[in-house]
Amino acid sequence: MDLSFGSEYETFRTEVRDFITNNRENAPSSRSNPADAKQWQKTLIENGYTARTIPEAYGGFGAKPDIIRSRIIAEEFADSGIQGGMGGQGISMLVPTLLEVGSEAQKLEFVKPTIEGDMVWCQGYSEPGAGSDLASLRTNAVMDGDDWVINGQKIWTSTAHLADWIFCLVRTEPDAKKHHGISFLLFSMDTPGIEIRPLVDMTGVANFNEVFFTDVRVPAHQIVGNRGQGWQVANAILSHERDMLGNPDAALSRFNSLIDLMQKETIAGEKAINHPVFRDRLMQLQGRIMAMRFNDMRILSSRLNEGQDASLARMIVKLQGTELRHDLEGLAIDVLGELGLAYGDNDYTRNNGTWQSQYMYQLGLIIGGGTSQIQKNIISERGLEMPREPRPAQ
Amino acid sequence: MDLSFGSEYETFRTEVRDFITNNRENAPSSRSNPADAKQWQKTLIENGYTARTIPEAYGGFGAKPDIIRSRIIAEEFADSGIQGGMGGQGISMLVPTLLEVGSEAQKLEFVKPTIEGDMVWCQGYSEPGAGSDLASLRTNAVMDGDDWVINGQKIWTSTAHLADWIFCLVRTEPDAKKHHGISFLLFSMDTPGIEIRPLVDMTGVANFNEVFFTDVRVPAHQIVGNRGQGWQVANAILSHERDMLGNPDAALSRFNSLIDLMQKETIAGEKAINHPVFRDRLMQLQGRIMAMRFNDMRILSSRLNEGQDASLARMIVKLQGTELRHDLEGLAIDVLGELGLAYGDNDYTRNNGTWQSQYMYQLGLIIGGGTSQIQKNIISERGLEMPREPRPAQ
Amino acid sequence: MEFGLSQEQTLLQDSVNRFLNDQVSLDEVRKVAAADKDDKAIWQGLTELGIPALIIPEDKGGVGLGAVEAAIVAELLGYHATPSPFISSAIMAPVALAGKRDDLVANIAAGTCRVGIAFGEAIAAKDKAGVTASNNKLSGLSLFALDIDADYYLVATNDQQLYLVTANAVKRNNMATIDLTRTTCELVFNESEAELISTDTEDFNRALDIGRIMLAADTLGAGQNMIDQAVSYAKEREQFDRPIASFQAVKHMCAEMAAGLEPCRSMVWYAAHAYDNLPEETRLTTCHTKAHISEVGKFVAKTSTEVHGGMGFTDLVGLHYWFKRIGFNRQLLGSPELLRQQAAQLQGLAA
Amino acid sequence: MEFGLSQEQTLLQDSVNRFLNDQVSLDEVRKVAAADKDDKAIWQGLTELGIPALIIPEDKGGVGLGAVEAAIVAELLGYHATPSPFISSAIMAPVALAGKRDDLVANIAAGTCRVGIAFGEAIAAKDKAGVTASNNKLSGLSLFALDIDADYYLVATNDQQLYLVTANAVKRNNMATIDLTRTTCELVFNESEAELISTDTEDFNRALDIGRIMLAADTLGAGQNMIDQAVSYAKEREQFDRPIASFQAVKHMCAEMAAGLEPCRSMVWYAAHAYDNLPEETRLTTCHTKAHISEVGKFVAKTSTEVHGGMGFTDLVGLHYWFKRIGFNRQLLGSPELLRQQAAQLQGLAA
Repeated sequence: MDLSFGSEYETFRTEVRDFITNNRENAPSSRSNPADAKQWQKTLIENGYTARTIPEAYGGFGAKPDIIRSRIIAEEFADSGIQGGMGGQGISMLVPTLLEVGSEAQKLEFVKPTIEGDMVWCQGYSEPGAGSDLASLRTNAVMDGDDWVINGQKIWTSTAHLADWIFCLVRTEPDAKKHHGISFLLFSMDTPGIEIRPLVDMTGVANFNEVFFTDVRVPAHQIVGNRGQGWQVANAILSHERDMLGNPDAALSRFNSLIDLMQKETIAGEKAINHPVFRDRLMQLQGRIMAMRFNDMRILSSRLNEGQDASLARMIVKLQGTELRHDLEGLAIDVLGELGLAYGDNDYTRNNGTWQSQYMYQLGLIIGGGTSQIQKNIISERGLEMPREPRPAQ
Repeated sequence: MDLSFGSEYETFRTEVRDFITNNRENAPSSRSNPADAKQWQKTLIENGYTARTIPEAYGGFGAKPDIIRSRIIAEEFADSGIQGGMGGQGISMLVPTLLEVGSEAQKLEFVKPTIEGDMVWCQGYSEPGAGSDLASLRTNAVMDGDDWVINGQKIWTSTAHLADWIFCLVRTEPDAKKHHGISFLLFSMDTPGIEIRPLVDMTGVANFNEVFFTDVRVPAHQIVGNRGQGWQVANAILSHERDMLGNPDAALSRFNSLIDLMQKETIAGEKAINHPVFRDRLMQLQGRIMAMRFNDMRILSSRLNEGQDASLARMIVKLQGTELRHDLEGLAIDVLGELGLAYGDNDYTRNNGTWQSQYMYQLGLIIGGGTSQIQKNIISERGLEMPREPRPAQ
Repeated sequence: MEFGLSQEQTLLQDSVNRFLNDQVSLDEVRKVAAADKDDKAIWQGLTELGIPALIIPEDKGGVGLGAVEAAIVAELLGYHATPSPFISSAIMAPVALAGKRDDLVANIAAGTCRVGIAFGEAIAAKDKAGVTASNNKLSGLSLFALDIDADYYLVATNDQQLYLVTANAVKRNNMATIDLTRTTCELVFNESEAELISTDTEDFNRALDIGRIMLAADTLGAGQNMIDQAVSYAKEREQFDRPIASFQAVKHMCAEMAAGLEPCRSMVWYAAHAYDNLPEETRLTTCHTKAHISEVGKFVAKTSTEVHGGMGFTDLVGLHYWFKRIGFNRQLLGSPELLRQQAAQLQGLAA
Repeated sequence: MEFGLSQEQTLLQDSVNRFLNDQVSLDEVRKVAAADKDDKAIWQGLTELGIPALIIPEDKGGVGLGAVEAAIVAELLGYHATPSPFISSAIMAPVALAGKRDDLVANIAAGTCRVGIAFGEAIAAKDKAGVTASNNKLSGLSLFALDIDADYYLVATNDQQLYLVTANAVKRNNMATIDLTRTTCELVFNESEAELISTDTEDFNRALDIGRIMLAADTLGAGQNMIDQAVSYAKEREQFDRPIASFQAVKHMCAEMAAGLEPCRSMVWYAAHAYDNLPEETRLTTCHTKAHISEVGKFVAKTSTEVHGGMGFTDLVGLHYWFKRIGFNRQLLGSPELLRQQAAQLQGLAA
């Protein structure tokens, strides 16, 4: 066991810190204009603090993959409170996909503008009828001359209203088996026939959208991979998306806020932290968070050290992490008693009402990105090698 | 709502109390000899305090069914602490079955000696390979001359070592569909070819047995119902058996013992009842017990008052009641800390080690008599009308 | 012995249910939640059914029914996520005002007066809030008082004395909560004129008891609705070429919800029956009823949302109105932890 | 950065595992549980592998490894439900006796001496029990002291001072517990001659910390075994013409167990690593590790038994040895509630 990253990496950490100190004033805030944000992104790419391993030919920094350096960068930017590299589904999901299976022309056309923030993407996967069973999607594309003509509907499309382009799964081979009839298309959100409707969720905010396609025409070459290979194209990064959910660092940060809250709030004149029942629940959560943080270290270690298997440790993160967060937010509400009800336009909300909104949002995450039930299927089938559900007799 | 039983029944209650007061000295204790116990049973039958609704022709008291009178009898005997009518699977399960579907000859032959305690029965249903899927049982009986010849194995046969006779499910029609190939046989445990092996369980006690049959010959007429009807014969009383599991009155009595325990025991010098976290868990249990007790009242009421549907209320008793008891016993162990570990030959056990033995035994009940998983299938399918599991494709 | 609803009670249930089915659709609830409407039209309709008069004695202009009937109505209101001042104005206020301000009680029965409830600080005073009385004047602050549209407020001071104030005599500010089907407000008292109703804490406690039973009944109804919606959605929704209701995981989630909630129905009935008939059992039963149902309700709210998958998380099916209503009922007038602590105290098991 | 087992650690794991696979079959466990045998032959075998010497420094005749290696061994002992005095004699005692009685430590390493642990009353004194010292004589009573066959006992007084007594100097009575794979005893001190080992409560605490980590590791192993048994049984057992492992309810029960237990492995590793390297993190991590794993273990013990159906309840498959071992580890040297209270105190969150 060696939990340090070693002196070479500590030197790198110092470099990152120095960069942050020296460039702090250029970092955009939430109120900066887009141009400043893009300029900052370019600076980060030039210094290798984002798009780090993307080849220079496609606009990246071109470094060798190094998980520890990436982690140090993430840690230092998070600690400093200044903005790191841009996120979003284009950068986190489409770019890795294109780099893996895109054509040379697609890499040259799309990667650079995407990582530089000039091209914002949204994702068109889920449909109202295709959730857990994503491969049953029905939005279809039919070849007409040199164009695909798309009709159908997508849902859970976050940032659709801000996106320039969409990467989208559509059914192109209606006669093939369901997983083999799908293709992966890219097209502009300005294409005629696209309608976006905001999708308000239980938190009261439109965190997502529905997107409707009516005879949307897309040039034939805007396909990634071959016809009918869309499922395979999408799948590699789907599991990557799942890895992002249930992050224990975020839980730890919320836990610290909860301790602060319990030290401040009173229950009938007594500090909440002195309420033994709530304190016991708080400590239970701390134990769970610790377990998930160490589990996360093990996953990191397995990526650094050949021969360390942490596949089961990875598989359980989303299931455990989202339930943990939901419980954590729920404890805060219980601690607050009637005050826990305050929401929206109410002077008495605590932490801007995030205990309630996160209590609900985390329930959304328990459901989204593969429901807890799907996660348990995966754990039992892939992790424990238990048999799949038998196919029903017809 | 009227929670009283009315004056007619209060008069009856007084009669029962008077009987108990006047006959208390004749009631057997656990150390009485069998003859005294049988004499007491006869006295109870003569006075209508057990075998109450069984016709006089078969040795019973011959009263009209009256749920309230039965309940008053049960309550008063329980309160007085003296022994009520005999129990056992012969009296509680076989006799109702015979009364419903037995031949006149069978009723005359078996009911009287059974209710008078001269004929003790055990039940031969489950097999090592037939648990949740009881109908897949494989103990078989083949007709040879005028006899059935039985080979196979039963398990979970409580009191097999004390029983005179057994009522047993065996496969007699190997070519029929599985539910239609079973017959219900009665035979003496003295029949050659029966071997009994005690089955020690996790509590360390042999609460059950395995019973092995090798060429056991049983006269053909000792069948209840027709060949192949055994499943239907058994099933009516199976649901009756389930109704007995999860009884909230027993939980209440254990809860009261737990309060006593927490008022006596100390944790590092402080009374356990003053430990806020344990006290909160105690109160949670009290709430759950209350809910189940009132649920039980509703079930009783539905049997007294036509048109009151309490079918879902009945269906959930076993699931909820056994989990509740398991949790209750578990709290006592937690409260006791290291002392909770004492078991068996240890001067420091509390309540004779029953917190541990019941913690385990109640887990056995979560599993036995239809596992919690089977209960949830039943609740969802019969209670909520959700579809059955589809048959797997072959 | 009859522990179930009588024919009259079933008739009441049917008539209220029919009204709510007709008049309180999800669309209607949405409008109130969006503040496009208030609850007055609904309350008017319920008034025509005699609901505000339900538990008020006949000689005071009421219908003269009891807590069981009130619980039946509360359950239905929860089932339909109905915006209304039922618990405050029709139930808690008349209990406390009976024999003290029978004129007002008669007006409540007639539907011409709404009385809000400001008990929060007497149950567990929040930081910087609290109400004190001096010479029939109130000072301080009460939070999450029920009903922004009330004409009067029944206010409990920190030491659980009851006062009545007119809405005009206080500064009243809307307090938005997660549950937009009910309204709560901040009441600011500044030497506000008030009428002493009772210094007997038992009067405060009786009103509180029945309020808690009503919140429990509301959660029972809301939870039942969420189970019904989940089961029905699961039967319709197909994934992997079969209704998700045929997956054992989904079936067991629904079974666990039903198994948890079903005994709560008996618990609410019993608590309400005890309120009217078994005074020595009332308070303990009430504490446990609200605490237990709040815990079951929390499980049902989460689980039924999960059964709906992503749809449960959206506003489209509106399931969240029930989710939040259950959340509201849990915290208001005593959280589960507080109620269990009180239950222990009532039995001499806690100081 | 490497948070995983090194090649040397894996070799250790393999060799101990091979020994336990060969020598500690379920039959062997049964014999010890039935008191037909004691644990001495097993301990002799483990001694030949160097296990009692594992964490004892090389210059004291030991192998000089650390808490991580100790946790690896403890996990395996739990996995095989192994009867042995490992936690008391090989781990807690050497930690406390190092530099104080190095002669004894050397004997422990050589396998010629067993030292039991009597810490219970210093953690939370039970009614009528407790140990006090005066002029190097001990009086009082200690319950559930580890190891009935020890030659010495390391005893913590009520005020957490450490004394060493020889087994002859005390009255020792067997105390049966649910877990028949380990032995505990009642020690009656009556002005018993004792040797003062330390008045520094930090010495007591260091020994306690590593003992707690070992119990957590033992539960990790026992829990893993129960999951492995459950999964394997579910794949073999057929009901309704299919392996029960193909039923979603059974699959999800197994998935929930695995999801709960898998992070516990990292937690044990980290706590053990912290014990050797991160003194400022040790105690809090240790408290949470034992508390958390005890809760997960309780769930795994129950759930894996359920997956086995009736067979899980019998003695036939012997699953209950692990069930009880997990139960034993939960209560000994600090129950989860006590540990969470201590965790809060360590952070200044509780008095």
